[in-house]
Amino acid sequence: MKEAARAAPANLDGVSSASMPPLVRYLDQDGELLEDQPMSDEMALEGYRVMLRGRRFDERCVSLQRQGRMVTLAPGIGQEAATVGAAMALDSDTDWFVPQYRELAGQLWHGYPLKLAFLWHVGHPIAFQVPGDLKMLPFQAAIAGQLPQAVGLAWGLRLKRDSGVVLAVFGDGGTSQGDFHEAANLAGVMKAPVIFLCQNNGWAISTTIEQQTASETLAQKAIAYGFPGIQCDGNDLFAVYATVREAVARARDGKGPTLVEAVTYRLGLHTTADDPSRYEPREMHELWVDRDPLRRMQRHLISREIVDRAALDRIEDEVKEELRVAWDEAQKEPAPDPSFYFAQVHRDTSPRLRRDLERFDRNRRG
Amino acid sequence: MKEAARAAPANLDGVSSASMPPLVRYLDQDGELLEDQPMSDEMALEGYRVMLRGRRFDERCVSLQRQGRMVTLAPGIGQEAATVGAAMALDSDTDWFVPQYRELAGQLWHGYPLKLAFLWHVGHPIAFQVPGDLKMLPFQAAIAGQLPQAVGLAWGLRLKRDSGVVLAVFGDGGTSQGDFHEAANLAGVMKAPVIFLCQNNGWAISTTIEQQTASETLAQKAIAYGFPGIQCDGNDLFAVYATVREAVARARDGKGPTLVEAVTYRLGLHTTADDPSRYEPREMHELWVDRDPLRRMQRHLISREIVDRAALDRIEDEVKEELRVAWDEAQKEPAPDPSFYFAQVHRDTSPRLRRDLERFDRNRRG
Amino acid sequence: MAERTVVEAVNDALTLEMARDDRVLVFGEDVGVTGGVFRATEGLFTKYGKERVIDTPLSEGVIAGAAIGLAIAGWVPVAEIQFLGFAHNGFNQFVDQLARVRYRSAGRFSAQVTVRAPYGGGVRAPELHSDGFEAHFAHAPGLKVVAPSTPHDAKGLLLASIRDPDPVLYLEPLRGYRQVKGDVPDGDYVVELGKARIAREGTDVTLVAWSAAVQVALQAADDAQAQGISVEVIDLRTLVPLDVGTLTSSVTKTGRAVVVHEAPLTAGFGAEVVATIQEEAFFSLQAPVRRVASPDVPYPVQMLEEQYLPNAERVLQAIIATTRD
Amino acid sequence: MAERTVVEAVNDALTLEMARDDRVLVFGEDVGVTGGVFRATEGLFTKYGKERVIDTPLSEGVIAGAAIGLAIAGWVPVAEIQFLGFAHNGFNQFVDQLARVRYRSAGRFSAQVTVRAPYGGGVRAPELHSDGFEAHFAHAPGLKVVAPSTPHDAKGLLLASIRDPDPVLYLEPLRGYRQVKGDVPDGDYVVELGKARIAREGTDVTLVAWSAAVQVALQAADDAQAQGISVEVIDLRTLVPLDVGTLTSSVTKTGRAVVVHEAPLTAGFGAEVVATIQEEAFFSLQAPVRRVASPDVPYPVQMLEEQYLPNAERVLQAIIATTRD
Ligand SMILES: Cc1ncc(C[n+]2csc(CCOP(=O)(O)OP(=O)(O)O)c2C)c(N)n1
Ligand SMILES: Cc1ncc(C[n+]2csc(CCOP(=O)(O)OP(=O)(O)O)c2C)c(N)n1
Ligand SMILES: [Mg+2]
Ligand SMILES: [Mg+2]
Repeated sequence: MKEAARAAPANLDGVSSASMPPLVRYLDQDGELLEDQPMSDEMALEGYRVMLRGRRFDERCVSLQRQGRMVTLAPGIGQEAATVGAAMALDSDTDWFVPQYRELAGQLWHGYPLKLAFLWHVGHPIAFQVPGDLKMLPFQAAIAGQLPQAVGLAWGLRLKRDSGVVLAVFGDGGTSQGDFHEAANLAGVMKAPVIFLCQNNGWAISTTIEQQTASETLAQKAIAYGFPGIQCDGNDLFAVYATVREAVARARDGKGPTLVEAVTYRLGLHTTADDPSRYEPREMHELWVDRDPLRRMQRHLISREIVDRAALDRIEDEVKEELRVAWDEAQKEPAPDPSFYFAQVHRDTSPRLRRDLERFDRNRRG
Repeated sequence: MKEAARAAPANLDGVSSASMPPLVRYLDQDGELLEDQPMSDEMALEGYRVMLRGRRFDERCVSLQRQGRMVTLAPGIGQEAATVGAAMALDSDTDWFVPQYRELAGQLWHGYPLKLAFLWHVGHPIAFQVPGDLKMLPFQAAIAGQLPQAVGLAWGLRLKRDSGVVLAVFGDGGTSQGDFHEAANLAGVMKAPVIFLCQNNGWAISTTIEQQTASETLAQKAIAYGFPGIQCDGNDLFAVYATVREAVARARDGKGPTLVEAVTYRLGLHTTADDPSRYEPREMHELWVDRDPLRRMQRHLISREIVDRAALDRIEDEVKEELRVAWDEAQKEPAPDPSFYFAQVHRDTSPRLRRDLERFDRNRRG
Repeated sequence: MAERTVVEAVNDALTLEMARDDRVLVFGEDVGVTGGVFRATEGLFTKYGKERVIDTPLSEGVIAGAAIGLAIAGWVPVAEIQFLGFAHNGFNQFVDQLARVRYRSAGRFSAQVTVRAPYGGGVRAPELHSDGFEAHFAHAPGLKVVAPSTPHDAKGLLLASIRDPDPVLYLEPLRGYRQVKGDVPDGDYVVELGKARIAREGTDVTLVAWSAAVQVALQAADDAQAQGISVEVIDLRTLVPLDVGTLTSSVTKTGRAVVVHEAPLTAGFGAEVVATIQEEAFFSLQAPVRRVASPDVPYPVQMLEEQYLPNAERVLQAIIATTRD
Repeated sequence: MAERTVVEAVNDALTLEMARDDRVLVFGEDVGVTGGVFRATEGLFTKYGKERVIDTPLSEGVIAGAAIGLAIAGWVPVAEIQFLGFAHNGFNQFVDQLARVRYRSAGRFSAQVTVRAPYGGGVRAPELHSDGFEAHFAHAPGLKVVAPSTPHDAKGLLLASIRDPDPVLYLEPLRGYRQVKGDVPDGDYVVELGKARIAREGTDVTLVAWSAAVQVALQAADDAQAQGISVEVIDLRTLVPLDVGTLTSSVTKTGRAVVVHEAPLTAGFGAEVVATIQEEAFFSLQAPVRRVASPDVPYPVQMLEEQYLPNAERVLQAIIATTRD
């Protein structure tokens, strides 16, 4: 308690406020580098490749969905720099990626296979079985539902003196949920090595950020939990990477969580069941088309002569081929057997479930 | 989005922070006035009287509870300035008081009758039936459960162009609940005329504030919701009054919510089922005994010659008498009939409940 | 009278009631400009403006909780939960607060609140979007639970729910939203809460269902008829309060019953129906009451969905089995 | 072997298991220095230190949710919810997340998590502290629900719960915490999950109960005996998975059954027990299975508490009525 006397301010407007660092940005909209490139040229190129993979994957899936060959899905178009940049700051050998549902590009960088990504969108349960020892939790449909788990995981790693950190991704809408609040608060208390990456893509379905919260930035919400919050340009791979890298270092150092707000935009649909033309102002969309993170990276790669146009075209072709192969493989995956799921409710199937499973099997047989 | 280029800070510690107004305080620990008294002498004396009423009520109830004549209860001893000061800033004709369970002193100011207060602690349901048209919600046992309701109420008043505002009281522990977060966030968006009064009494049962949150102050949590947060000395009636008065003015003006953190201390038990000697450092307790809000007010009233010692004694006697009368009356209240509650599940009792009620009646008859 | 889908009937009721009673507020996630993710609130924002049709932040708890305060302020809130499964996020506000406003205040306050929520599976939605946990809300004293299956009842029951002085959870059959069509009177009418409907008369077996499962039941009843079994189908329409009388008289007549629901078997609302039937009509029963439900497995992803949900074939098997006991 | 109360038995199990398995973490509100508001975790903080015995912030949702992450990190979390009623505040983390870790990850992850929660009424606690909504958690595929009534079972079932590879909600009878005493073996032993216990043998009526209601049932059985009715009392011990076999063989023998629970009647777990009994033993049943439960009223404040809860007299009435059918 500060001991000085002090009358109540006559006007409370703005008496308290956030002192926030400026938005982190390395590339301007034209791909001009404003700060030192925070990674090697090879890494930059590799990051670009994965962003492109995410973009083309989503485009492909939207089109397959339109043909009735996929279930409702939520493309991450326009947000590839945010998720890939963050993933690049992790060490996939030690660090965990905890997704919501719109960060596939980042998950691809971390090691999630394209084939499973396709299977996710045909509604195959195997997509939720994060393969091998890949350090990743399954996709999460309940907004912010993964955050308490991410914090528990980070807390658990710290308690084991494991050097791993956890990247937990969620959206602007997620900040309104109690789960976000309770998780962030616990993370602060436990100094859990977790990075909360909030992809502020401007929309929660049709709900604008102003309808979502009166907070000027989402990053400043970290002040409520006693750890740093910082905004970065979410359409700038370097900005996201450099910011999350610092947050990862901090977490690994035992200093606790960071909230990183990646300011980006959902260039596609909320999901394939959504029609943004009902609510999205045209000009807003166009403004952000100009800020496309992929194009920005292309300009940078060219202008810095990291690659030439021909090389970019080659990468396009390679990505296209990868997707073709992965989709082919995905289609070869046998349909899941109902027993697949019955067997995974508990380790030891209960008598009631065994009875149900037998009924299923009987029905199938005849 | 700020447009300047900016590299990620090399060290994120403290990059973002709260800029908060200093703690509001009018009286020092010895009751010396440091700022102009923000209310008339009569009002100050009346405030003192209600604080005393709350104190003696709680003391009486703890002792009755020890005699087995009352149920488990949570005294507000030490927190009377916080709750009475806040209540004094309301206009009880237009404004609502939304309690948790440890602000009876403030509720007494607002108009809640002593007799019902006693009945509350004998477990009589009538205590939850806020009488007449007193603008108050019932006590709330679920931590922070009342906050979404308080915000809905404030939003509803604003929508009706009603000039009323809502004071919602809760504890430091309450800030960890999702209900607090979701309510505060909605209040910010709706510019709801609500004052969140957080009584930071240092403890949530045995849990310290450091175990509760890593946030330096609770007031700064308001930054997450885009409205002002401010700390005041919760053991200083004038500080709480003056601070909440500004918050009320702001709310009435259509400018929305304020979070007021009243820094106080639970001088008594968490509840009569609790034993603070298991966890409370002796020195800490003693430090706060010295900061007793009641004694501070007494010193002020005397030193300013608002009253003399004899008058204070007279007030003691009057309060004692009031309590005696109210307790006598409370004891005359007939025990509730089970039908009392059956009738209040729905307006129209369902057939199943009617059947149950008949069974009860039959049992009672013979 | 016009042919409408269920979601159109819901929209019709909302439009009508907002015009009739200017205390009615509609709010929830995406109910405003875009008219709701299923278009149930389409057109309301344009008609009634941003003060009465409000997009809220993404929080189910505060939607339910704020509704209480709005009701106390004198409004008549009609809130939307985008998918019932997400009401779990604010479950305490539903069960411990909203349901108990009258009770907790010993009669001083009440909550004339309706919470609408589409629910149930069969539409190939992502995980958690198809969950059908009506039983969680049925076990919450103070809360009424309504679950229509037809456009006609959807409109009449929604109007009754909004006008009910106490809180109502109004469940909309996601699978029937656009699939089920039927005649809906144009003007104002209510279907009384707490009254089941005989969806089809029969003499041999009573089949009890609600919400989207009613269509499955009717299909199974047709199939049974083809095998010479006459099935009476009861559409509960309201789960709480339960229409014990209609259940009892039907089972007294048929002597046999089957209950069908989408939710997992254990502790599903079917158990309540069975327990009630055997309490009230035990000596008429010729056979145990059978339950056809989903297994005790969380709602699966899309490729396993079809095998998970009770279908007409499984219901038919249960009907046949019950006649053979 | 020593005579212990239920809460002592719980403490015993925790102390033992923390020593045996250093992956076990105990956390929740006030479980540390003060040893829990009911002293269930007394002594653990001193013995095992602040890394393994942790006071958490006041949030039930994050207690359940963080437990998932801790389990994935390789720990064995034993979390405490101070009063079961407040688990509603994090209900989504229980039902949609914790219960489904294995399922949602299609087998990659699992959650060896135990959540302990005292529950039930009869101890003159404030509103919401006495709520007994076990049925909400029983209708959550993936979650096991355990509810011992005796000190012996409390210890053995808690050890079994902690060692179970899947999440268990372990309910402690608040009313029996210090009232019910019994012999508890000193060392390590488990009581298998999913097995009911015949608390008293009898031939005329089967009486089914769990948690604190078992004491009420035993009292009623004594009273019935005095009237010449021989009652078999089944203490379910585990609600999910339900021990169908023990229920069935008892009812096959007695032909009559009564189920007693504290929770409100409608959609309470008693409905599941009734539905199951009549499914499995219909042709042995001589009378409808009766339920003795609280009315469909929220748990009342203290002065009305006694009349609210099922007592031995009401159970006895139901026993007598069932023999007269
Ligand atoms: C708890 C919960 N409530 C509601 C929904 C329905 N829903 C799905 S996505 C969505 C909007 C999410 O917005 P945001 O968090 O910003 O993520 P984005 O989709 O923009 O990536 C909503 C309301 C849900 N999935 N979970
Ligand atoms: C949602 C919920 N969880 C747990 C409890 C049990 N409980 C009662 S009081 C309390 C501590 C509250 O602390 P705080 O909010 O600081 O208020 P104070 O008692 O200090 O006034 C707890 C954990 C509860 N009543 N409600
Ligand atoms: Mg978004
Ligand atoms: Mg406190």
